[in-house]
Amino acid sequence: MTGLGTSDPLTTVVGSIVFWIAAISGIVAAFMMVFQIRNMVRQALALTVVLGGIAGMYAIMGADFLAVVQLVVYIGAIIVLMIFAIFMTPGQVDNPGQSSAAQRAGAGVVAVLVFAASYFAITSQRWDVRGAALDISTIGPIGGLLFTRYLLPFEIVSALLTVALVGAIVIARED
Amino acid sequence: MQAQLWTILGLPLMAFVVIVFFTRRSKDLSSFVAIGAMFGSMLLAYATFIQVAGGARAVSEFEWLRLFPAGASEAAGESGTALRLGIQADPLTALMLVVVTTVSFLVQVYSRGYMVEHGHKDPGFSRFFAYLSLFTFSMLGLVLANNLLFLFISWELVGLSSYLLIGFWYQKPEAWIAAKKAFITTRIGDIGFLIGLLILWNVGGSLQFTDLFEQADLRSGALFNASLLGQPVLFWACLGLFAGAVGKSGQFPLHVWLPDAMEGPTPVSALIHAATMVAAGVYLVARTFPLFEAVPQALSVVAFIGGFTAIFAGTMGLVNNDMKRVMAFSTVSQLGYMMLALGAGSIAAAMFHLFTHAFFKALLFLSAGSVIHATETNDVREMGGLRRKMPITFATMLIGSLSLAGFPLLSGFWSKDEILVAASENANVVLFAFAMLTVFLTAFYTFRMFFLTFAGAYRGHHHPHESPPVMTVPLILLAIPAAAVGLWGSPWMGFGFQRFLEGDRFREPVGSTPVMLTSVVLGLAGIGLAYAMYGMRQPAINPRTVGARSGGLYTLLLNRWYVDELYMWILDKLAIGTGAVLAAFDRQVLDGAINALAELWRGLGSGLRGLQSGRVQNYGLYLFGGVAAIAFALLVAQGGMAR
Amino acid sequence: MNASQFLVPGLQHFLVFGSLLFSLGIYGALSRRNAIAILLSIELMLNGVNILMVAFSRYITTTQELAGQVFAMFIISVAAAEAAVGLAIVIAVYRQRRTLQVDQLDLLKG
Amino acid sequence: MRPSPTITLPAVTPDDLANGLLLLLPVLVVVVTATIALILDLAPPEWVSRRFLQWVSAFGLVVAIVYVAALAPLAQRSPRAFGGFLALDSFALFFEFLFLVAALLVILSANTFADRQESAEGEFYVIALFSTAGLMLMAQAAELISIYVSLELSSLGLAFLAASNKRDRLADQGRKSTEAGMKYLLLSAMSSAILLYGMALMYGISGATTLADIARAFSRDSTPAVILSMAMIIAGFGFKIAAAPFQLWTPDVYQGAPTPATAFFSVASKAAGFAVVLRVLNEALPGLTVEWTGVFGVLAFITMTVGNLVALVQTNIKRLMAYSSITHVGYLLVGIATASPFANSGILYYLLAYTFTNMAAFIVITIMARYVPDDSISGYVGLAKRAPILALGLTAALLSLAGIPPFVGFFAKLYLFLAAIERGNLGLQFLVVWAVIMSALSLYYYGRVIHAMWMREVEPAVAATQTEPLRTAFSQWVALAASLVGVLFTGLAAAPLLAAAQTAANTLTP
Repeated sequence: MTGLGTSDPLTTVVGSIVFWIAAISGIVAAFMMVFQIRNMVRQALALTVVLGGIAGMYAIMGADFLAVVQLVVYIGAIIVLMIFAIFMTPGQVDNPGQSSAAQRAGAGVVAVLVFAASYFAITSQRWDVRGAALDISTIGPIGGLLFTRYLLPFEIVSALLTVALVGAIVIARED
Repeated sequence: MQAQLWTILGLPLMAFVVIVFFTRRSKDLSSFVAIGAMFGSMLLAYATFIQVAGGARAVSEFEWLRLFPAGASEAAGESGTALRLGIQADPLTALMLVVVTTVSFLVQVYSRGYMVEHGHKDPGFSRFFAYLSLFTFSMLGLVLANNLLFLFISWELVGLSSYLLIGFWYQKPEAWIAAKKAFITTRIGDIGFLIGLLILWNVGGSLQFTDLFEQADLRSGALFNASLLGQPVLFWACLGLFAGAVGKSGQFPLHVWLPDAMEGPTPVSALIHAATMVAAGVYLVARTFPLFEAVPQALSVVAFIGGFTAIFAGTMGLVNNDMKRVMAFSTVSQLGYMMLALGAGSIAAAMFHLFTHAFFKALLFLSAGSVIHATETNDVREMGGLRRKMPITFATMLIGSLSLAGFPLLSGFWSKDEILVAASENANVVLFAFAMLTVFLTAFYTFRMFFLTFAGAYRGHHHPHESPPVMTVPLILLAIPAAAVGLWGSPWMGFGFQRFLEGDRFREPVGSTPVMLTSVVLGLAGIGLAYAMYGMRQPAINPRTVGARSGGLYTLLLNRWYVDELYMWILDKLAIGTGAVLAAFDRQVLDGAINALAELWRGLGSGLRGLQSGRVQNYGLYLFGGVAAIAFALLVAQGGMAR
Repeated sequence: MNASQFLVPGLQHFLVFGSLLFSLGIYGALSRRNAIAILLSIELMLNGVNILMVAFSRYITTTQELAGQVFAMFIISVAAAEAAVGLAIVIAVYRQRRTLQVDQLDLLKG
Repeated sequence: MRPSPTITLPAVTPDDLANGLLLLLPVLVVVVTATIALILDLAPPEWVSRRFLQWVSAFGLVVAIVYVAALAPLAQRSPRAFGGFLALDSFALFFEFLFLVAALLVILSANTFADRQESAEGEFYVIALFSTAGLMLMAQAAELISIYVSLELSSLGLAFLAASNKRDRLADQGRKSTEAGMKYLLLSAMSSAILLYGMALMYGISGATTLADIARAFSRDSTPAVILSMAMIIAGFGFKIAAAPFQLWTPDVYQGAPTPATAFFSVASKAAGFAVVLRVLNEALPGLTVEWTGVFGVLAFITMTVGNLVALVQTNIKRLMAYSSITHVGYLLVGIATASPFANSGILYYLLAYTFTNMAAFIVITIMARYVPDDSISGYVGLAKRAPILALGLTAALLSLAGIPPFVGFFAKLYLFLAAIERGNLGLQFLVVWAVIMSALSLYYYGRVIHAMWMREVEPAVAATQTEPLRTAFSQWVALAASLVGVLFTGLAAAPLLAAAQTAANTLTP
């Protein structure tokens, strides 16, 4: 197994520490978010913790640009949007409990099954791992790729954002 | 001649289109369009018939589309397989053309009188003629087709238009229930038809009759060599085709729709339940007969179903008081005869009986329609004494009934005789006995109905009088072929019918005299018995008291009447009892089974409907559950393969 | 694998972490009653997938090294759009029914 | 930081770009039309009538159809652009044609729905056009990222369309509409997540996102990861095509969505799902044919059985059509399980037949929605007397769905099943027999509607309220006539369409 940044001990140690902090806090926050927290605002904050941890992981995997995007778009936009929505739906902020026991049991079984399948698949696969990290700043290349190789999906996403814009305005508009 | 054939087919379709889109508002105009088109078709059909009798044959087909091109399969070959559609004329087709167009024409003329009530034309008058035209078009397509695909398409159209016709009076719940029942019951048979068609296509590689017959003739093609469940695949294909025929021709166990279908207007019954649609099953088997011939097992099935249906339906006819239903049972029974003949290997006998039956049964139905029109009821217990009030109907009905009962020298006599001879030669002895017994039953119930209608005093509440000429003229016109058309196939005319149909393959039957005599005696006995019970002013045997009196025993030697009494007793308690039991079986068990099946499906549907809880997370559960199920199923299968 | 190897995160660490988030997201999406909570859980699932994408992008031998990161970027932008439309619909539902409990939103069923 | 190894960007010349745009022309036309419509929609209704918007949208779609036809010769060489991301083969063109026809019919028939709105009509056309563009791109995309974003483009649009009836106060339709939109959006997001997980694994295993490169890695050996990614891809697309057990959203969304949107769901969205499934299975996963044919065989059986059985007990015509559409998906999956060029062309032809047939039915249902706000089947009682031509159209469509000749539905089934039988596989033959039985059973519930229209009397109390004549807009007549021509003649004169389907299916397989 090729660990994180094998060439540089400092990177390895710092990276490992960041990973474990992000992973453990992320898992705990996610766990609490789905199992425990009733209040919607706190749920959104728990998700923010997860997302922040993930941004850290992106950073240690050398996806610096993506880490910034994660912070700006996810935490800065999506979560804020969610919190707005939560505030606009008074009476629903304190989530009155969860679904029926049968539904929860089913959800648990299904989630465990999916996890088991993925765990089995991931660990049994002999991944074709490459030695060295791609140790570059990714902003430039990603920007370049978006306008060359990934031009088509980029253009499609622009149409998609238009649809979302128009759709969201029309649907959410007061009658 | 090709253009002529397409015109025969096209005229009724044109009439349908014209009526629906243009003349719908004018009732008279609509009916004239339909009748005019039919008349044209009929004349052309006669012309075709004469040409075919003179030895002419015609095929007109075009390549409809090309399946599986670009050489991607070994089975389909380099250039793919062409699916051709077309029509043809040969003796079998020419014969059916004559029957269909003649009966259809007369029925349409008659309907102009029948669909009038108290001087008012039925509100759906135009619609009725549109449906009739559509039906005739479909039926003509069915008989003209030169391949199974086109035949199947027409076959389904026949089903559809008969659905519309049976349910024509949709205000009556019985009518639309019957229509639905007819449509769905015949569709059950059609599943078999379609499967047979797929087998023939897959293994035989073609749906053209000529291509298929070449393979079957040789008894060596892939159809014969490939086997499934220990039988040649051709056997299953034939069984599938026959299932379709069983549905359309109302054979056991799919006969249940036909008696109910009598809820339609009586001219409809005459057209589709006597002469055309129900005959389609017989025609299908006759048309694909070379296939059946190659697998004798399939022919045995046909013979058995036919023979059993003949007697089964006959016994049920004994106990019914609804005029049209009795005729429906009789139709089922006669169709059973035709199937029996086919099973015994004689297309000529089957088609001959189909031919004569079409005329005399249509005549019977139309006469019954005339009676029903006058008395406004179907129930024979509310009729009686109509001989003087409706002399023309009386005469035509008598001719029809005698013909049906196989009275010597009338049409039915010759054709029924042919079937009995064929059965005596080639069929199982039990089936032959069934057929003979059915002769007696047929004569009895036909004349029971006849006497109840015309003899004695009127028991109803209306003031019946003879129908208008627009109805009686078609009756008279139909009475002529009903009486005389059988002569064509008689020895006196050198078996002209059989020679026409079979050509060189025809051989004169030998040793048929004892069979013929027996059947005549049985038929006369049936008529006599009916007369004794229902025809005499003072019945020699009072049917009402038969049951009571049969309990008081007379000694064996008391008088010679005792034989008759015993006979009565047997008849009443055994035959009529059996009939009642069979009818009850039919109603309770078969209908029950079909209803239970429907209920089962609906129950399953309601159960599955519970999954649709309306809760989005529930749906999500199935979404993710489905992923897990697929993944694990594949992983397990993978593991199994790896080991 | 010994302890030190386990502590140094590699490809599989990230993959397992991503899968765990994905599964927690599944559980949340199927068990929380509030429609917004379901949307939050779906974001969790998408982030699990994104971890996978970026990890593959970082670790596997490929000629398209950045494809995973680009994919993740597209997923983030689509998620934003989806959240916008989703929340709009949720708010419309709330205005009509004064509730977001998805198990009470069952006018359509059967 | 160390000096970085550079990522070499692929060179893109103006020629490449021009070439790519050429292949995108039909999509571009649709997007430009949508944009124009969007701008026009911003103007106050007094300046630009909404009816005008309808005709603008329809005109744009017709132009796009013309471009599709014009590109057909070019497609023979199946050129690719944008570095292999975009394919323009006959397969893609066939589906583009199908989507455009469906969208055109939907837009032409949308009047009644729009009449019930205070606004939102303009947006309906705009988003329907964008959604169509998304579907067209799904058919053209040959790379995971493009497939995903175009799928989302269409899904978001469809979620909007489902919820766009929210102001309707008749019979709770407004609430049902938003509920439908929410259900579709949530479930579609969940299924996208699954799909993405599968795509991530695909990328991880093969290191590539283009289908052709994936095929190379996936032909080696099927490890658990390979299997899992395939299962997840199947589930993700299974949601889009509504195969059981991923079909549960269909009836609810079909019922709640405004009827033109339902028509679009049932025809175009479903066909796009099939386009992607066929392309991904045949171009990326040919090495796993044994596995996925097995999966789809089982799914086909479950799907057609469930759809048929539940349809038996429905009283709402839109729900009935939803279950009917599930059943038809079951039949189509038999074709996928067959996995032969013949079967693929059979699927294409079937989809086209289904487009015409279902559109004919839905146009009548759209027209009737004004008079039967709750879409109950009993609302159709006596339609034959009130509006014989509409009743005739709906009857023809339903009979075609039931597979009765001479309507196109029969020929489509026949061809598809012949192709399945042709494989000579016992399991497939069983599926075909079962499908034939199921389609006979389907006659029962289609017959109920026909029966209501033709053979039941309107109750006097109801008849008193039905004094006004049915209003049908000119554009709706046009749409109905066009789809009925399809129902009647694409079966009897199948040769050209079938040839097109065969050409399209042949370009698919490598």
